[in-house]
Amino acid sequence: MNNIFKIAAMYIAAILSLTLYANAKTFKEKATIKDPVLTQKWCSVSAEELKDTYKTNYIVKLTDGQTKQYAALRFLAEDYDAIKTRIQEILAVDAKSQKLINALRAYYVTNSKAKTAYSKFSKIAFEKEADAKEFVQQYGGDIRDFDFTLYLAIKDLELDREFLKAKKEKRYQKGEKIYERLCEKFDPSQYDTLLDLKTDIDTKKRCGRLSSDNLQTVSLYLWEVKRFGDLEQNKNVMKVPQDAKCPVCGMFVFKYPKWAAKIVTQEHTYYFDGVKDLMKFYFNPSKFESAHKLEDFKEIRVTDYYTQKEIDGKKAFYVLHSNVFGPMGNEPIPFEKEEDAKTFLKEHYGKTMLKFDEMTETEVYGLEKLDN
Amino acid sequence: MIFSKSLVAFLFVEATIGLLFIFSFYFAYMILTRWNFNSPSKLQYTLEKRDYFVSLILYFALSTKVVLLPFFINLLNSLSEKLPGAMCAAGVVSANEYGQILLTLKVVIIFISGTWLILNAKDKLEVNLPYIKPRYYLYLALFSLILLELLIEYLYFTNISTEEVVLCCSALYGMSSAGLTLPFGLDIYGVLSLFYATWVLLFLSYIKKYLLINTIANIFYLVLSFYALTYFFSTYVYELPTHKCPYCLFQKEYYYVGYLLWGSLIGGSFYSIAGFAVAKITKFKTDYLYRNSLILDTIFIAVCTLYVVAYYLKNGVFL
Amino acid sequence: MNFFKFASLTLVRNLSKNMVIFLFFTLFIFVASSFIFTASSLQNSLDDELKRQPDILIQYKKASRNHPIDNGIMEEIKEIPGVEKVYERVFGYYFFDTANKYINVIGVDFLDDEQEKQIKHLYKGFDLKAFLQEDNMLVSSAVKKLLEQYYYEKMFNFIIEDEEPKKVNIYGVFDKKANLFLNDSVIMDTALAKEILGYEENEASEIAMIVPNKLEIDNIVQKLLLITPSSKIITKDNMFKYSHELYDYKGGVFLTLFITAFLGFLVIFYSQASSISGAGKKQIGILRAIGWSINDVIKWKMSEAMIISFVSFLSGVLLSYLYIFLFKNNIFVSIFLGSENVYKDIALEPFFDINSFVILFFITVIPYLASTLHPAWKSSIADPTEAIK
Amino acid sequence: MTNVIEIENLNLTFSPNTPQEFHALKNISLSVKEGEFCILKGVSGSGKSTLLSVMGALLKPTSGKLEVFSSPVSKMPDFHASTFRREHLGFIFQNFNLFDEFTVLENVQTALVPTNAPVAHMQTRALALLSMVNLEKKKDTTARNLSGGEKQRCAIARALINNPKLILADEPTANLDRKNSENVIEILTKLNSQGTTVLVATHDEIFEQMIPDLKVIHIKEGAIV
Repeated sequence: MNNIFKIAAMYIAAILSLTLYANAKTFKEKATIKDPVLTQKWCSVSAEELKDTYKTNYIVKLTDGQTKQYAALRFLAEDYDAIKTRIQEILAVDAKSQKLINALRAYYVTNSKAKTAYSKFSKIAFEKEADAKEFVQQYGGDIRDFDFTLYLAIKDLELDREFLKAKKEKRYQKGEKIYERLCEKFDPSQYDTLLDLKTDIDTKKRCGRLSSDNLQTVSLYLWEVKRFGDLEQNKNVMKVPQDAKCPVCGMFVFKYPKWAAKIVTQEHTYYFDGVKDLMKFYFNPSKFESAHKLEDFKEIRVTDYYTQKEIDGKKAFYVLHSNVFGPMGNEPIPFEKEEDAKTFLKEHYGKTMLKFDEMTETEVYGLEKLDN
Repeated sequence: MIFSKSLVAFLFVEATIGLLFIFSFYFAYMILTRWNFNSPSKLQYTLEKRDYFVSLILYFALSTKVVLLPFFINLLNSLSEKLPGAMCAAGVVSANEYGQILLTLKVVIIFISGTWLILNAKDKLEVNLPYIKPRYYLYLALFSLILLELLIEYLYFTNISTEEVVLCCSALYGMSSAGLTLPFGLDIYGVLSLFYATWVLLFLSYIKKYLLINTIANIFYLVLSFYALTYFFSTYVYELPTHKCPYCLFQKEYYYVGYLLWGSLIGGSFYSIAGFAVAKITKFKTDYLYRNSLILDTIFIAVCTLYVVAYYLKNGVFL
Repeated sequence: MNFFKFASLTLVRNLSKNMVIFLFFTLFIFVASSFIFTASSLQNSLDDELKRQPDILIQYKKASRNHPIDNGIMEEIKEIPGVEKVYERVFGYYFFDTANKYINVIGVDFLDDEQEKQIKHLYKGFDLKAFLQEDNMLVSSAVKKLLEQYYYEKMFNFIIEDEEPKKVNIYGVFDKKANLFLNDSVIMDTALAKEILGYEENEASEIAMIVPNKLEIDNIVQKLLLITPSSKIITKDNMFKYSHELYDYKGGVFLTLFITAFLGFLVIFYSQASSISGAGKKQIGILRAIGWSINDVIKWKMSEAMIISFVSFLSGVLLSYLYIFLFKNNIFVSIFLGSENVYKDIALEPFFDINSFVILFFITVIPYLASTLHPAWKSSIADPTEAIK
Repeated sequence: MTNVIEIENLNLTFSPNTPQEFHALKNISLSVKEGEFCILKGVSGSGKSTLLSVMGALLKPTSGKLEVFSSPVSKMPDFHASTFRREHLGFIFQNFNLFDEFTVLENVQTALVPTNAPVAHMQTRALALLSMVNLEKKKDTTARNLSGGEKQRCAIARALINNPKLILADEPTANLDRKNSENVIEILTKLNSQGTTVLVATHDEIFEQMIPDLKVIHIKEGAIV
């Protein structure tokens, strides 16, 4: 019996992984030829290592004789407004032969299933139409000309920025650490571009010896965070005093840090061992011998289920009637991101997802019924 | 099959006791069939001496079993580490159909061997050993139970699979179990009031010396206590309204209070039942046994109540 | 005077007669408890180490051997809700040819908070900036000694196939109390470790991840299976379980052997105790004549047995505690860790595991007492007229 | 006056119905009255020790009636027989039968071990008896290092620890010189004068020489003559 389950689980996993594989075939963008043409080491916009995504590289020759090289079309698009009047020639890399070709005459495969590093929707250039067609056969997608592809790239910029943002954010903390521990202190706002900043750090050895990855990390941190102040440190685990008791059920809250929540008023902070108790209190403070009114509740903080960090309770998303139980049984389970809440809802058989304002007292007390 | 240090040691000690019993069985058999107190024969004197050996073995077996019972509980708790899904002994006990039987059997064996020893002491006080026959019939019962226990232990431990997922206590007793299964169709407050009422009955029947009523009430008390402890008092020990389990009480996090609670409860029932049995078989007064029983039962109810009161005093609310 | 006092007097006044059994018993306890002390101390250190480990590890096995894993999957894993951090780990054995020993090379990203936390306890007063400026490594005191034997005082040349030897400076030595599982290890930056171990840039020994909410681990494992179906996924719980099982299994096997040996001892003891000497019979005759009952004699004999077993038990345990935790590199450590690649510089952390000693008590004292039941009874019923004749 | 010991038609056969069958006691009938000083005379092997053992409930007779202080001691199970022995009888032996490795004080207290008497009580009682037998100064001496006379006095103190009403002595003077024998007999007569019944198995003439109103029972080959 046991084995049947095992086999079934493995079978399902295998099928799922096959479909997943078909859906998102990774397309290796890294240069595989011996001497890729690099007019510079790093991308003019993102300062990323160019050879890592050489197959999607672009080189723009300007009328003043200057050249700029970009890691991908999306960075060219980002820079397009600044350079569009001065363009002399645009060269793209043929994804097949990895030779430089005239971008304007190339064939572009857009909207395929191939994943690239910097863009949510890949746009891959080919010199010969036959190569493009072959690629479409493998990955799907449409064949377009340069103008339309550039138009698409500009249109997709917002989405791409969003796409990269999440990845970048995880690097900031490390960037901060590198800066604090390894670098001499200097003002990052003195540079015009990220590339200048990175080049300066590298040539002047401002951070000593660094791996290329770490160099990029610290540059990104300085450019995108440090220039505007220090890294926000509010993403912390909620601190619960040892003697704080939940005013609703009377249990010590520090014993259940996974579920801790609090309401802050002018005079007092109430701690709860779950959002359910917090909501009970919130809707009817007088029932729990509190003189506070609804409008006294300045701030509501809850613990995000996935990250276990303290988040703003009023902006959070709550999943109800899932199969995950807190210390008080069924709980509204808080998430900072709507996407996370939706994933959780699906995976843990939740019934509803509500925002803070959408929750009602009956809904909260309804969690205690055993008939779910 | 599951394998661990504690298990090896446990089975070894159990086997040792079993071996001693088999060793003593021949003597016991001879006493049962050949006993004739008035005969001045050498055989009779030998049998009298052999009686000492049997009682020595029983004394040893009982003391070992009493020490071994908490060790067994601890063993079950530690085995829960190896079973997927189990958080405490609850899952291990329910891993197959023998677990519950084995636990019950262990308690029954302790009850019988304890009664045997009290009977033995009373017997030795008489000049003509008048209770030797009932003692050895009881021995026969005990002997077969010990062998049965060994068999069930073997079946139990060899039939625990380390791959099959067992139920955790929350699934067996808690929130997500298929509804509370309380006896007599009562709700938990019904059980509680009955529980306290039974204690009053115990107290009164002891004062008034209605011993039969006291013993019956004690058995009733044992059953009610199981439900009251599992579904009500344990939540105050865990300080968690959703955590209902009779086994987690034995864990370190709760200061091993389970040993005190279950120990006093089982001890209380034992003294009452032994008191009744001894009074029936011999002419001795067994008031002191009933007194011990009442003391232990009272300790149990007091500790349980204290948890609730302490929680209320500390937190100002009930769970 | 009670039975215990009386028994202790009879034992002490006849010390020479009881010495053999006492010594044997103590020796047995000594061996067994040395084994237990070593095992539980190692287990405890391992548990401590495991606590610092990440919540989930992914390894790639080929023919059950660890194989480099493509770190490209990290990007996908990062997207899983509930995963806070994903990082690669690099480690492997470097064969130090001249010494014919293996050195465990561990790569650590010192700039990552999580990984720094895992090794923080190893060193104090460490200048990260200086360390990263050049190819540096931290070595264990045992490795330091080994390298010194071959005149590598300040640096070591790692031989890499088809390439120049890689010169790595010895930056420092782990603190004395460093974990004994790192006894044969050196720690360096991940990139350097990859170079020395011959890993490609996109390869790692394993992928580790941090999951803040432990309730989600099982769920995440399911998703990881979708991403890399052929990999081995190990959760922290698995690691604990596996290590406990391993030690418990080893312990169980040892215990079974021990019990067998101990039974042999008991048989010898039993046959010796069953034959009551003339003097013994006379002693009992006197006691019976002055009013001792059969039961009283049994009580006395059992008290003697208890004193012998308790005293032997305690002295055996005490002696082994002193031996195991005061003497470095005792034989039991070698038995456990194997002496092949262990550099002789191991001191165990004192640790006392009560449960193991309850077990030891059960399998020695109780059988011993059981084996004295029959001799005690037999001597108690000896003919009391012996004393009068 | 009541009979302390009453024996009628007592028989004891060792290994009955075997080639080694041996009739140790044959049809013995006798009685000892309270307060009597009585000696059982006979050569070695005549059965006097065996008879003492039977009276002390250490040996079970094959048949016949035996009552000591009106209790059927031979019918008692061990627990009662031992208690009876402890509470009513004091045994004195030819070889003193002390625990050689124990001190005098410890030897005397040995008989009290099963009673669970409080330590202080044991101590005072033992010391009082030692002073009676004039052995107070040697209380911490190991029994091995005592002279024969001292050993026997120590043994008497031990026999008296429970204040017995009947003393059974088996050749108490056989291993002693004249002076020590006299000493022992003096103690015994002193006890006798305080109301203790004394029964001595001996072939030593000294008893008849020293004690005027002595009851003498002769025993030969297991039978009273």
